[in-house]
Amino acid sequence: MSLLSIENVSAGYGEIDIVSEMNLTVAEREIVTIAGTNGAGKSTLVKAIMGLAPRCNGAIAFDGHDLLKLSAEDRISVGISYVPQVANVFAPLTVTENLQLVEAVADQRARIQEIFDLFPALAARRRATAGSLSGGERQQLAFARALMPKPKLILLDEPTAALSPALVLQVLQLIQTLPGLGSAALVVEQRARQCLAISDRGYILDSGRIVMAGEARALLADEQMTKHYLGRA
Amino acid sequence: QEAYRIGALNPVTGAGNTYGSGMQKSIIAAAAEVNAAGGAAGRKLEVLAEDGQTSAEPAVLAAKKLIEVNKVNAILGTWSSSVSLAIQPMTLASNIILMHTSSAPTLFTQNQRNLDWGFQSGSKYNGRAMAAAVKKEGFTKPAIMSFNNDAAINNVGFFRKAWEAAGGKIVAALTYEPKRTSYRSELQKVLAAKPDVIALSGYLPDTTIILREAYELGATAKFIIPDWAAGPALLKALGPDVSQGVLVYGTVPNIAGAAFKTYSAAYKKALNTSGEENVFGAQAYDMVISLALAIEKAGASADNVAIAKEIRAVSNPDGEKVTSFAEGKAALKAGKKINYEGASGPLDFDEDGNAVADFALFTYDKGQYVKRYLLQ
Amino acid sequence: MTLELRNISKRLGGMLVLDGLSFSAGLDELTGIIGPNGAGKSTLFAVISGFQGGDTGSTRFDGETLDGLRPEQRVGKGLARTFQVPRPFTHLTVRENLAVGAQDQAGEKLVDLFVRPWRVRAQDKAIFERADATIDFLGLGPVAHKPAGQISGGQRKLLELGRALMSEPRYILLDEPFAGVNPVLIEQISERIVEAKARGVGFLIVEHDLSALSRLVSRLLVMDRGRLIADGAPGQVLDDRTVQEAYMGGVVS
Amino acid sequence: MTEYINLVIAGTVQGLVIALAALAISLSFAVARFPNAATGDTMTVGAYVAVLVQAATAGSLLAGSIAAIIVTTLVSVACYFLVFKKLERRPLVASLIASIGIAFFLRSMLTFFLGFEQHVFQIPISRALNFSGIRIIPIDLWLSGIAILVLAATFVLLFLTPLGRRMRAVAADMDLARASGIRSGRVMIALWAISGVLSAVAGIMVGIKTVVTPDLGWDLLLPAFAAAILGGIGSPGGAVLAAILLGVAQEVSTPFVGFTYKIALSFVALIAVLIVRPAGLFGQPERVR
Amino acid sequence: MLPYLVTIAIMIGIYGLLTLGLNLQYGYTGLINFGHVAFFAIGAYTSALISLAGYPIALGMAAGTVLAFLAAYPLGLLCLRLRADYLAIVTLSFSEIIRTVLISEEWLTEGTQGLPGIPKPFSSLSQGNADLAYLALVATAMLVAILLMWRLSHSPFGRLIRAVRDDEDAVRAVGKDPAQLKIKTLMLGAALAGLAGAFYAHYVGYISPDQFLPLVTFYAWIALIMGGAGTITGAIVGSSLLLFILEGSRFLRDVVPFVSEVQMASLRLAVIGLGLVLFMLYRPQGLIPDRSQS
Ligand SMILES: Nc1ncnc2c1ncn2[C@@H]1O[C@H](COP(=O)(O)OP(=O)(O)OP(=O)(O)O)[C@@H](O)[C@H]1O
Ligand SMILES: Nc1ncnc2c1ncn2[C@@H]1O[C@H](COP(=O)(O)OP(=O)(O)OP(=O)(O)O)[C@@H](O)[C@H]1O
Ligand SMILES: [Mg+2]
Ligand SMILES: [Mg+2]
Repeated sequence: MSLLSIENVSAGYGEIDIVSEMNLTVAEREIVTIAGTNGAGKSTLVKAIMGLAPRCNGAIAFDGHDLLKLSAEDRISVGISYVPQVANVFAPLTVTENLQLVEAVADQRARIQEIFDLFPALAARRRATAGSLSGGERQQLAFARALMPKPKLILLDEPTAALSPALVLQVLQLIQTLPGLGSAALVVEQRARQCLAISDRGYILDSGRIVMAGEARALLADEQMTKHYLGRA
Repeated sequence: QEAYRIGALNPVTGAGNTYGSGMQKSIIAAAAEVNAAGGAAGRKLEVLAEDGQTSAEPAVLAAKKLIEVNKVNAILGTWSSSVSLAIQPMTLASNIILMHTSSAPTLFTQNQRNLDWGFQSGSKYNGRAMAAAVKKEGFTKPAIMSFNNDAAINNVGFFRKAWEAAGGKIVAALTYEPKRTSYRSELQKVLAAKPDVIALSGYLPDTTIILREAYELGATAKFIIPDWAAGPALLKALGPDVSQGVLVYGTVPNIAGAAFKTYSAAYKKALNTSGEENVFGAQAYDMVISLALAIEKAGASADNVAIAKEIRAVSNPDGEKVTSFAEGKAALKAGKKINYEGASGPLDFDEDGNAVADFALFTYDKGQYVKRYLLQ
Repeated sequence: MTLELRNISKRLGGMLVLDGLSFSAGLDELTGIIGPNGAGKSTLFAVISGFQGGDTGSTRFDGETLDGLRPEQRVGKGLARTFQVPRPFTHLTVRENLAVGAQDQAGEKLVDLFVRPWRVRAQDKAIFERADATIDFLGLGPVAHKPAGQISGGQRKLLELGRALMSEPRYILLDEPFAGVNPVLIEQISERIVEAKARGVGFLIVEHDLSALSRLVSRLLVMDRGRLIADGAPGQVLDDRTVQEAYMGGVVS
Repeated sequence: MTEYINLVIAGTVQGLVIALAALAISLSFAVARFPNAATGDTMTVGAYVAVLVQAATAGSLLAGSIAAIIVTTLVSVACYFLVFKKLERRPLVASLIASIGIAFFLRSMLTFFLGFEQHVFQIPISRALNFSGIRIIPIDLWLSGIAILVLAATFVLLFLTPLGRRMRAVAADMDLARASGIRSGRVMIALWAISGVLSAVAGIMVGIKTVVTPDLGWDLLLPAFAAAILGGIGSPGGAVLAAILLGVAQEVSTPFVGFTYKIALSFVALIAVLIVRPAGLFGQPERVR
Repeated sequence: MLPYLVTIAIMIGIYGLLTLGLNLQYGYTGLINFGHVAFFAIGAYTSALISLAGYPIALGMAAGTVLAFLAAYPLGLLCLRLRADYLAIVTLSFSEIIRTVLISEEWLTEGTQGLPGIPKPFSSLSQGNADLAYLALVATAMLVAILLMWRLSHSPFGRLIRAVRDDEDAVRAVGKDPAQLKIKTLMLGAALAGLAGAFYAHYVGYISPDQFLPLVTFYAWIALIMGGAGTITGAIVGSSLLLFILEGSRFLRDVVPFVSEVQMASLRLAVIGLGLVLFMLYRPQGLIPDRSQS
């Protein structure tokens, strides 16, 4: 049984479908990468899963819930976390307040401390408003907030964009530890090579369709993939 | 016979809303009375009402509609000077009679063909009456507070003129803005000059606030205010203690007169409140009656200029006093000269076309509104 | 022919974000800046481009001082920039966004608009031809007529770059041009940057994608906590131990 | 000297009277992201309900106030559900114009059923306390006390409770808030309810100081907006402080500029401050990087 | 009936000019100008005073337009750094300051008494024909303004001011000064408002400060939004619709006979209020939507 299963999903903003006839699954504790050209519809797909795309048809099942029947807020409470690609922190709130917003945790204070241990850069700026953070610091904060409720599935839209190499490594390592923490991850990434390296499986999107799917290792080895989507190693 | 169409252009909304609907109802009631008596020179009166919104631009459009669409012969009951001034060029151009309760002096200088009639004793008379009352009450150090609009400023302006002409001195004067939440600093300024009386020229809401705050601040000066800012509503707002001794000057509606009784009954019937509360209601009522009498006198085929010429003839002294349209009509039929004594006063028009009324001084005493004496 | 910074400091919210920074970069070169997140790179760009005034220090561009000039005046001198978080004109189409980037348009002046309409028309035609070429090169063809508020995150980055190119500057500050851009496209863009350089346009590039950056630039500056901690050829800089510690957590990728 | 102290007192009281209105505006401006022109007429509704209920219950101001708070809260929340919620994603001007429409509608309903006559609260009118020329009117003390209390409560709610945090999060980015599992709908209801409560209290305060007429709230809209902006949107303390500052500046200026220009003066002060601090006294400026 | 319709048409033209100016400022540039009535007032008073002083009406109108144009300059300078919504309140305040000046500077404006007897053009014609001629004049002005707007909006200038509406900093980053652009559009819009004011003064014949309340600004906004911001036809359709609602509700009584005149007035306000709300809910982009704004 897969944790998330997307069947025949089409989604978009206006009349035309941005993604069409998608089929995709994520199993429990599995890391899945989505890569593809700019404008292929990766973010749109993730938004559709979260209920943030204006239009979405098909079937999305998650952990026994029919997601299309739930509002965006409710999808969070059934155990999905989401880090958008842009605008992913609450700028006027402090770093700590950003984390405190996640209230569905048993011992919030302790959990925030754990998070700060994971992200020392954030701990150092805990009283700063999120708006004053650097690009990379924001990215960490957004990731940290998504981790707060210990979700079953975490949707990451380009989590390493704008991060320094050290942090990229750190984030990838973090993603790698997610299965151990009980979470699965669906990661949209342009650093597809590095991301696939830590993933179980991957999907490649182009113009709203899945052009290739399979084991991460197989994708990495594919010549065509390298030429059209992944770039040189 | 073609009906004589009257446009009732009253301040139903806006600053004059306290009076507008009463004025309109009075006009309708008076027209009904005239029609019941067989119409004026056989012509039925037909009333078409519009809301002037106490504001020039909507009033202009409303007047345009009355004139062009409804083809009215007269426009009655414009209240504020700004409205009257704005529509006067239109009424003059179309030979339409305009009867208003405004006081702007320029209104009367435009009135070469005697088409315009002011039923509210203008600022000149108000100011003089105020000066007379202040003098008679024995005050020597009056101060002035005026609401910042044309009518209020003119009232106190004429008060100052009359007072200073008689050798008096004004100790302090200021103009205040409408719609403030407090007039404390205004009062502070005026009271610092230690006046013994404050001539306050405003409207009900600001007068309420000012009198209340003056009391709270322990002011000892008396206040003298116009009747349109007074009445039972002020008493209700202030209670007997604060209102005690506030002086009110105003035209004496002919309360004892028959015209007032008819008006008052009609007003009560239409609005379920006393006609005494609305000085302009009586004036609006009188507009219709005197107009109808003038029509009666001028005859069914007379045009507006001819009709307007007869207004003085049916209202001013030196004729048999009549107090209703029916009475006047009968007297006219009998070939007599008549002098309509209206609900709002004797209704004698001066050379400008402005009605001169009798003024009296009233006051609040132990929660009662009482008339003190007539002013000369 | 240099961009020269002398002793630039900037304090923001009680933190010394730029700490007496000085360097000079050739206007016909490709220079890269790397440094940990929060090192002050974007702030440096904001100061150079005039969006934020520095607390101390001065900036000279090709021998002329830029101090006191407003951002738009600096662009007039030939110094353009992109934003790390793209800022497209959301209600304009992609094509129009690019057109706005072109400099000295007669049609933007009221007088010319009415006095010399033919000139306006001819110029606008030329501008759109250039815009279309830029669209082709950035692969934005499918969204060329879409309002820029409706394009994807990566497309916005490309548009940001395209708009800066449209102003035909002598020198461009690129703030993370590759973040979120498809690797294949990164290679293409890199080629274009090299081409532009051959035409005499210089770049100062902030980028975290080291492999792409080091293939591109001839010189690499490393920032940490508002200071320069290394400066040199990419290979040499990336081997530096302090750099590795400050930037790459001691690990070479 | 006493003259000036009295002027300062007069200004402070006037400031406090509009402070709550400014607070209501500032709050909904910050979270719902548009200047709600219906705030004024919601205040008027509150004042009317209070004054009528007081008259009907033999002078109980408390009963009047409670009824007013209930009604304005309902009105405010209803406005959200029926109108503002549907306009959330539209430009600010759409909500603004709609709120002007609501303002007109509320006022028209009041005048339709209640006419234009003025109403007054039955409050004992008492002489001022006199400290060698410095006069303090007892009712002003009461009003100030209530204003400060309400302000404190709002402050606590906004900055020290999870609800306040959620509210600020929704204010910052409604989409992200939803994507983070914050039930923005509930937060908005809370917001509009609070704004309704504040409007009621503000309306009653104005009504007590002045007289209750259909224009009561609408006429205060501009000064209240000015205070909210001057304080910096999203800064409740700023709104209140700015209201008092504007009030004091107005009254203290009267010896120099007179009683007509004093109103203009507060607007001049507003513009002057905004030139120096474009985001208001306590607002957070946005920076470009 | 016809003369009444002509009057309405003239008022539509006057509001149309006012709205067209606002359209340039808000519809294209995104400036939330809530002080439009200030320029309307400046145009009206300037033209009235000059023609009352015996100079030709045409001179007065030109002066009114130019003065309104110039008066926008300092306001523009003040407003440059302000956030859009703050600008709304500041401009609103500005219009109230102007009104206070009109009230207070009696030596010039006659204060609250206002200026009666403002000369009308074409006074040699009969009243009906004079009105028709006036309408032709207003319509011509309107046509010129429309052509002007069209040229502006379909040009690189129009593109640039729409860019300013979206993101000023990005405009600066491409080397253009948003401040200059905002000032220019503010001034041009103000000039149109000034011209509208001049037309108003000479048509109504009497002006006083209380004709220049913020309500006039709101009316222009309502017209703009109902018509559709960012389009030229929208401004005209909107002002027609505005007058239709304002005046049409006068005829409401024929439909609703059982209410008093006071209640009638309340109902009119209710209709206007409700109309606005419904419009925003169901036709938020206006009758003539701007295609770039989906
Ligand atoms: N307005 C501000 N108030 C307080 N601190 C600020 C402000 N702006 C920036 N900072 C801080 O200054 C530091 C430098 O920020 P800057 O954006 O320049 O970093 P950067 O080097 O571009 O980082 P990144 O690679 O993550 O984009 C950061 O720590 C940031 O939090
Ligand atoms: N709000 C929107 N309205 C209309 N169309 C949109 C919107 N957002 C995105 N699109 C369109 O949908 C397509 C896919 O966008 P999406 O953001 O899903 O791409 P993506 O695969 O995430 O690309 P990237 O890697 O560049 O982020 C794009 O071509 C874009 O034009
Ligand atoms: Mg994306
Ligand atoms: Mg940066």
